[in-house]
Amino acid sequence: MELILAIGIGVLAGSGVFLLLRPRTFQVIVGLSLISYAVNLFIFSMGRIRLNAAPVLNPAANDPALYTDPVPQALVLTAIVIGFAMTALFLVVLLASRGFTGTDHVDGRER
Amino acid sequence: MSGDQFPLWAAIAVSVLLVAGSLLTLAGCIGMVRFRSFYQRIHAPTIGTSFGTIFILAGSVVYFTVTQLRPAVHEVLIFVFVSVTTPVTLMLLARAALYRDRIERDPDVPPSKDPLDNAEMEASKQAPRRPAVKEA
Amino acid sequence: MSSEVLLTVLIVLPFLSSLVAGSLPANARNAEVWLAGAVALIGLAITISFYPDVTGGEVVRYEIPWLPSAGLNLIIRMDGFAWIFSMLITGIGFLVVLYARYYMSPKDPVPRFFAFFLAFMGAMLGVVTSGNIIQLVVFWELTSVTSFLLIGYWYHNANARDGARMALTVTAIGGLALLVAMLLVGHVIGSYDLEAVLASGNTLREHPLYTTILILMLLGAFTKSAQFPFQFWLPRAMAAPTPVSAYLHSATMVKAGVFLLVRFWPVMAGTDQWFWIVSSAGLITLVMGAYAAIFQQDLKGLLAYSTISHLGLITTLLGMGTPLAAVAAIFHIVNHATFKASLFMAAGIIDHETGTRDLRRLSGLFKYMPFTGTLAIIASAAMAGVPLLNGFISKEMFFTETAIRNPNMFANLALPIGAIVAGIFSVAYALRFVYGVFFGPQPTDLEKVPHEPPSLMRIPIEVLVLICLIVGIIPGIAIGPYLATAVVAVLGQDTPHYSLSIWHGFNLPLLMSIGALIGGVILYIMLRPYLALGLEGPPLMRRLVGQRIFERILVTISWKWAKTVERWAGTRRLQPQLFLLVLICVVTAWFALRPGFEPVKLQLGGWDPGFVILWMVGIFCAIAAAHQAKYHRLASLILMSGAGLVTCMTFVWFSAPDLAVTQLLVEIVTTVLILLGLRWLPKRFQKGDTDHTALRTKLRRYRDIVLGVFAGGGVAALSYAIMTRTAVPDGISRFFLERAYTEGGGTNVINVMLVDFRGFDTFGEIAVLGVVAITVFALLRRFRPAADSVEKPEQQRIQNAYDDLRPNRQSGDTVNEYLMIPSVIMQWMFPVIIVLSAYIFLRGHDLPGGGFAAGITMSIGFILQYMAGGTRWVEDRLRILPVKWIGTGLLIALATGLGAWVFGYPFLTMAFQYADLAIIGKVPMATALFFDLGVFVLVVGATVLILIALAHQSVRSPKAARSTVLPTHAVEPPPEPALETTAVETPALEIPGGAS
Amino acid sequence: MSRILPYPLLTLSLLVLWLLLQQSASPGHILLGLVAALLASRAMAALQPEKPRVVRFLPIFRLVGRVVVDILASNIAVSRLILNPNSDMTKSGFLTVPLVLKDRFGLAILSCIVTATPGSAWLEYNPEESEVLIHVLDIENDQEWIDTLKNRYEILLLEIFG
Amino acid sequence: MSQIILFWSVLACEAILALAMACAAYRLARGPRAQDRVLSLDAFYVSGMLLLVTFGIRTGTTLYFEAALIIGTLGFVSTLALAKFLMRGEVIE
Amino acid sequence: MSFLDHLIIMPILLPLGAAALTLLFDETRREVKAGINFAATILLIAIAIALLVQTDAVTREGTELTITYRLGNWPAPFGIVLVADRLSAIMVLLTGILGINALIYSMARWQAAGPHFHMLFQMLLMGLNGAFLTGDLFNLFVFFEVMLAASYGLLLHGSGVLRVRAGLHYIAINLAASSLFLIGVSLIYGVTGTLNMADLALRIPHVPANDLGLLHAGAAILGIAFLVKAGMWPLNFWLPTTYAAASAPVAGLFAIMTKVGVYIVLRLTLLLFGEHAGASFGFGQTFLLIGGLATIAFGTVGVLASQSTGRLAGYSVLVSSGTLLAAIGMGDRAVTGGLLFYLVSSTLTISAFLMLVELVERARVAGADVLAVTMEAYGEDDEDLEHEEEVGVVIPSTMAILGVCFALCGLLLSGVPPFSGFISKFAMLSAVLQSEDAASPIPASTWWLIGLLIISGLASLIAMTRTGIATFWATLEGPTPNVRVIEIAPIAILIVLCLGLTVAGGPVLHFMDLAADALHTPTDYIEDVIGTTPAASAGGAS
Ligand code: NA
Ligand code: NA
Repeated sequence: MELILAIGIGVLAGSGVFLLLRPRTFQVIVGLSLISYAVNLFIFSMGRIRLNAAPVLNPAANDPALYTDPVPQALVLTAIVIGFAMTALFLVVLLASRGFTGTDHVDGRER
Repeated sequence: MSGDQFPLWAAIAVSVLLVAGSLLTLAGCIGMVRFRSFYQRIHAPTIGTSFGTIFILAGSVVYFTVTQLRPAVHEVLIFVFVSVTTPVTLMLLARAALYRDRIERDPDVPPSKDPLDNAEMEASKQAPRRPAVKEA
Repeated sequence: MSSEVLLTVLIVLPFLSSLVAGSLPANARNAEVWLAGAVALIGLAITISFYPDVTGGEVVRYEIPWLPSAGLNLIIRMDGFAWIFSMLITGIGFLVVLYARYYMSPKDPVPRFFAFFLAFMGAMLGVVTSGNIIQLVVFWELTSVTSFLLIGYWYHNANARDGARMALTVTAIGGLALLVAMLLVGHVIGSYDLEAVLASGNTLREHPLYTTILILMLLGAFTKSAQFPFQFWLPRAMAAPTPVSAYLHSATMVKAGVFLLVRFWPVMAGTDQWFWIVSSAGLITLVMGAYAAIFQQDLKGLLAYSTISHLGLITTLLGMGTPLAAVAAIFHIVNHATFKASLFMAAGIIDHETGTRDLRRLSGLFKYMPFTGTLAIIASAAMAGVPLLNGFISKEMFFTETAIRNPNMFANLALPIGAIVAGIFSVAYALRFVYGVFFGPQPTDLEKVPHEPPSLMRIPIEVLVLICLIVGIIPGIAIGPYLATAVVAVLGQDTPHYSLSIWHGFNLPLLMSIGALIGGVILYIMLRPYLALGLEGPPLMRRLVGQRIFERILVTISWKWAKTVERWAGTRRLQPQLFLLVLICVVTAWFALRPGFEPVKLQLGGWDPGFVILWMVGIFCAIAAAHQAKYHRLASLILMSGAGLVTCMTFVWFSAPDLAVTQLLVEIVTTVLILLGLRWLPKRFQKGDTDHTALRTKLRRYRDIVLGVFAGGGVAALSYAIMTRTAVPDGISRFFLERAYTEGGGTNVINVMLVDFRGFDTFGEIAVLGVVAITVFALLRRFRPAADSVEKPEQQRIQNAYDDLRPNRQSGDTVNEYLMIPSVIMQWMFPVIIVLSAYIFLRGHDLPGGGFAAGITMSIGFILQYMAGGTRWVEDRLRILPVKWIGTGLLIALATGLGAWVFGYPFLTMAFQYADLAIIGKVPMATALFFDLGVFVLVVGATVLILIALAHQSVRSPKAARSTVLPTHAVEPPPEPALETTAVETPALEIPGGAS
Repeated sequence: MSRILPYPLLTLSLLVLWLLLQQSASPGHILLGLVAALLASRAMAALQPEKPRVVRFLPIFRLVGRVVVDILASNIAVSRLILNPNSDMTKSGFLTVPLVLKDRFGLAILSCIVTATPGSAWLEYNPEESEVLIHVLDIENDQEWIDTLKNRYEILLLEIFG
Repeated sequence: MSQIILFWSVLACEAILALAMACAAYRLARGPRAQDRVLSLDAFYVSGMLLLVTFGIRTGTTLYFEAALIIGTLGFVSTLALAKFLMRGEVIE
Repeated sequence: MSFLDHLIIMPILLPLGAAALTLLFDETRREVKAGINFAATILLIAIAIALLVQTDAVTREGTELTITYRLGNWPAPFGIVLVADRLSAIMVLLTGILGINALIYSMARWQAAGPHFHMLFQMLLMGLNGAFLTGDLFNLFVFFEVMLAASYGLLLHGSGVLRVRAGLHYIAINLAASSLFLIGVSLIYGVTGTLNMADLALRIPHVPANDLGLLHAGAAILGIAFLVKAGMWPLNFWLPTTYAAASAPVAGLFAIMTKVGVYIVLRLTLLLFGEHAGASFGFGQTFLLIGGLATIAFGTVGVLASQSTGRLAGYSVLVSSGTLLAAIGMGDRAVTGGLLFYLVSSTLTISAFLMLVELVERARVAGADVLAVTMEAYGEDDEDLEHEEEVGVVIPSTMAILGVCFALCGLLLSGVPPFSGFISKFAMLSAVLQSEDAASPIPASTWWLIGLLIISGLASLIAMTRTGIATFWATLEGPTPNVRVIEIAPIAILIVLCLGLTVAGGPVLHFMDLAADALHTPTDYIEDVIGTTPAASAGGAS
């Protein structure tokens, strides 16, 4: 399972990096989104993955060993929110750039 | 899986429901692959959203009712929402596809009955526009 | 007054009065002169008052703490040598002020002039009285800066600008070298105190860094004193007003270089390196300067090269390394200052009275200005080394030193020959000056009839020439004790016996003097026909113009090369920048990883077929999305959603329901958002890649794929490595699991962390969301679509045309029919989604959910209405004020956090209790809920604002950005459509009930 | 009444939704749910939606029954078609069905039923001609489709919405 | 016994649903038209939702239900937006 | 807890509250927003000074005490902790000072160039202060994002093709860097199980040998993210363009943005990889040294090659960053004091210069350009123009004052004595040299540092002279630019502060040396953060 997840993270990150380096703004925004999936999963994986051990407590049986590590999850949540905000911002900036320059090239001019 | 006290009949029922539901859903998705035109494909996913969903949710209801000793009704909500929203999506999508195909004069699609259609479609194509787009 | 106060006044007064001078009105010429003159005189008086304290090698020191921890305190240190320099600076300074009163035109804005002048005087005094070698550099650089301003005083003149810039550049280079030298001296000796440095000559000379220090120090001295090969800036500095030249290039600025050589003579001189470098540079300068001076056509140019030559003489003397030579050098410093200052002033008077300094046009002026003529002749004679004048004595001492038999060949041959040649040249140029200007035929093409200047303007020259005479005739009385004071201060116990009498008998130096005089006369007579040609520049060296070479080097290095290197080492394109970022990250992470990393053992087993297939699908989607993103945006977006869903499912799989829910909601909103944007992007069609550029593109693509593989592989390896390690046993997570319920009051640890344990993160996170929403809003207010996106999308145009053509239809009927049935369901989902949102909000603390998820849900409800009914339809019915919601949300969260202060707890301390309410029963009441409410309100506001601001672009009557290539950003938009500001911003806060 | 409780049925449904979501019918949840439902229906009122006018309620249950049975049958039929490697995939086609039903809600429900049934899809409703274009997977028995639509569903819907 | 039956059936169910997702993903990438992709995205989401329900049975908790519920309730919004984009070239007018 | 105990969190809460408050007012009431902004910024400075006094006072008594604040009353390392020592306090004060001056400048015209300027402005202050005060690695990420988000908004403030184009690059690069930040932080968490910086410092020496590589990889990735912000070559090509594109007051405020990267690199290298870090001691130092030197070199080249004053200013930022990074790379306690002095001095200078650039550009092509700038500020036909009167007095002898400011900026930037630019460079170089034994040869790195510092100063001098002469000496004709007192005053204030640093060099340097000592010996920091108990039993304050 760890291997599969790791490969998945790697592919998401790799595809994202490839897109990040492309000349069109749309490619970059898709790349950034893929990277953010990868990063979120990466952070998540730092807590070691566990099946069926959600961090919702059962007040009756409060043994920390029964639950997953909540810290990475909290971090991922913050990262998701910030990632969402940044995607929105980048989208609008790329639209504005396209509007001003007439092109969707990342440099604002065709090369 | 909680414990051995789970009754056999329920286990069998849940299993059957789950497998049946998932197989139906799979069948729908295979249809997505096999059907040749979009209008055929549009029939496929409804298998999954109708009885595929019903069976699997029923399995879930049985399972949780037995294990938690109280009725699990969440599934009903899922079913209601899925069966309300899926047709809406499909209708909008199908109508959009129809429109797109008509613009491109797909011979397999019934044209609008309106006799003016052809002339004005030409006219609208005179308007400054880029070549027809295959994609989005 | 105590000596401390006096010393402080000596240094500080010029700077303070500089500020005063600069703030006087432009026409305050006399006030400026009174001020500057008074400052100079006070300085002179103070200096004189220190005479008793510094005779016999005594030193007066005053230390003011400045940067004690870095070993840099201000030490004002007056010894004999500093004293004699201070005399020159203040004395000649006073005379120059007086002279400038008459020289400067009433139209000139003299406040600036005197401000710079006084600052320069202060800097110069600072240099000579520095008791700390870093402090010396400080004032040294200040002289560079202030002299730059003085030289560039007439900046409307291109020559002045260039001359000033060159002087600054050259002397600043030297100054920085000097700084390094001093830092190294400090490193070697362990102190920057001049006293300590002067006491450590042996340490310094024997240190391996000696040569480095020497070279750096000489760079400073040579640039300042215009020694070969840095002599070229000085003639260009002649563009300065003459008072400036008279001051800077006789007594002060250029003397700073030789001052430095003398100052460090006791510790640095006496080695082979010193001898070779200093004396050869000095000798070359001496001869070359004198040679070039003969052929100058500009009066001040002649004096400038003569100055170079005399400085070369002083440098040569210092280079010899013998105490007697040092005495001669110090003596010549003083002598040169007096006669050269008077000559510059005389040249200025000539310029002033005739309107030209060109030797080709000047002639026979003695008849018109006999007084000035006489003074200039005497001063020139001093410069030429004619007996009974001060120049003679020091020059004779120079000849004496060169004539001494020396163990090495260079000294035996080159020095005396060079000395005598230079002597001949100096006589020749002095003659040229005197004869060319004052004698010969009547001047013809002068703009005005020359006459004597105002007598007060002559006083400074008269004083100086008088000094030349007195010192030349009775040196022992006139200068002897003072010179001795200076010499002892430098040489201390090494002070040799020397005599300052005019007559030493008939000896070799005298012969050399006579030879030089006769040779000079002969040379001048021989050269007269050539000089009559009026050619610019000296023969043989005409094409070797130092300043031009320097300029060219400077431009090449500082402009052309810099531009090339900038282009080569940098880029303005985004792709290479991102490539480098990723590459560097991969490489550094790899290097960091290498030590202490055990390769991980593959752990197979525990395979979950569903999960494996799921991720195969996810991987497929990710790669396909990357593949399609260029030409098939919609496909790419859909595939990306696929990968996103797989990510959500993974969160579920590994027990993170909160993440799954949040990611899912964000996923939906993001898709809608990007779709809203797609409309404004250009259509893109697949082209065949055929030509040469396609190959490059392809190669770049392969390169990027390789980097992507490495980056992805790296991330995968890192995550695999961590996942297969056991968790850190004493990590912080246990704390949260143990206390979330008992002390945080919630069973959903994630939510308790978000609103309580790490509530501050959430606090910042909502701030980010708010800021981004506001930014988006602000940016979109100025949004201009590109020309080809202005029109409505093709589909709408066709559909509207269809409707318009039919009498029974209205524009928009097609879309209404299209949405007629679906919109019913979409509208009725609205209250359902609101209830769902409330549900998600409330259950957050105990089960997956919370303010953020609820907020996003709510905004999806809004967006659904916009999709169903259109912008106008919704905004006719609902008043949405997202900006205010953002503000309110932030304030709610803030207030919740601040609430804890009332109870004496830190910010964001949450309280919880199970409230036993009448009907409802036991209900957990955590203040965290209020915090979460703030989050909810903000998230709704921000998300809705972003989506609506974007959606609004379609209903505005958009005007395209005018052109893609407009050079400035001056093109600005037409006014906003009212819709934007009113509907989204103005009315009061209320959701429902806007309609009635 | 209408000002405080503009859509009583909606409010009630929302309350039920709330209770289903909470899986609890404690007084507290009823109270909370009521608050949520009231707020939500107030919000709905702002949108000024068209209200459905239900004349008779009983046929609703008959309709549901028929739909469930039909959908199950179609599920099997279509699945069989898909999974049978030799099945003929060319028999699908378009059908135009004239309708009597005009009520927007009725049409909405009808369209949902048609689309939710595997094998038929609602494409385009033409209000002028009052006819609908549907696509069916098995065009062979086109009259059967039209009959189902008109006799099994439309009649009931006409009863419900008058 | 019942546990074994359940274990295997749930596992099989998961695999089958994942396969269904794979089929949808195939159409997602293959197209050929945008409407095909949108359609398959919808199917993809529904299969995913069912997978979540199944997963809930496997782990025996209802914690994962919200995710399924949200797909069921709100998942259609993005598909809807895509459909409207195809029809009108714009999501919100 | 008394009010004074909450002082440390005020630099974060105050701007947030002010920002939120401005949102409640419509765009038409810009004066109110400006007033809120102004009041909040002034108050921020007061708080920062109080904090500075507090952090300094504790040491005067002989015991090092770092001020800590446990958010939510949760004990460290579990909850988030704010930590203030001298360095943090000075950075917060610096933020306030730059803020107030940029704000004053913006009130002349720029605040009206787009909506919600004041909100974004305060949010940037909040992000900066948060980054300077937090003691938690992930919370640092959050504040970085607040800061970046606000900086995006401010950079784009005024819109226009140049800003949007530069903004796209700036945002893309920073988004990538943020991803690296997350990967780095989480990897470090994965290895050590903690996020608190002080706790990390405690745990790093005990990281098992075969986890060390992972830890270092995390630190390296994290470091790259910081170095993008700090502007290290070759991660800094975006910077000159961005700074040149930003409106003047924004650029003036941005002067501290690179310093955040430098601050955190300095803080973390010394805290995590200092003398007590065991096997990890000195991690990354060589990299920083080489990168810093390369950055100085590149900045120097850019300074020389710049045609526009805006880019010249941008490259000056790089020189400053490079100097700081290289000085950090020296890893020498004595150098650190000088580098802190340099940090403050160069930030003030660059801020003044970045704001001055616009005025100078106005002077350069007076007339046409003024029109362009005004048009840009207001929009040709923006309604804002009408109720924005020319309140300030147009100063006479504008050119003279601009010239003086420009000259002083040039002297400060190029490190010409005796100004603070010189003092700080001298303090660093002197420390580098004095710390070496006089008998042993000077290492190559020291030579490089000396050489590059000197050459970069010279290059600045050459470039500034070139530009200054072209602007102030070579052009005489044309109307004098329209410059208002409230535009030149903030620049003058900043320059005067630099001059103040010159005069008060001794005490300031002493303060910086103490700050450096605390950085190099973080035991007290760690003890104060981890050691003390929270105010009461955590949790229930019902
Ligand atoms: Na019509
Ligand atoms: Na169907």
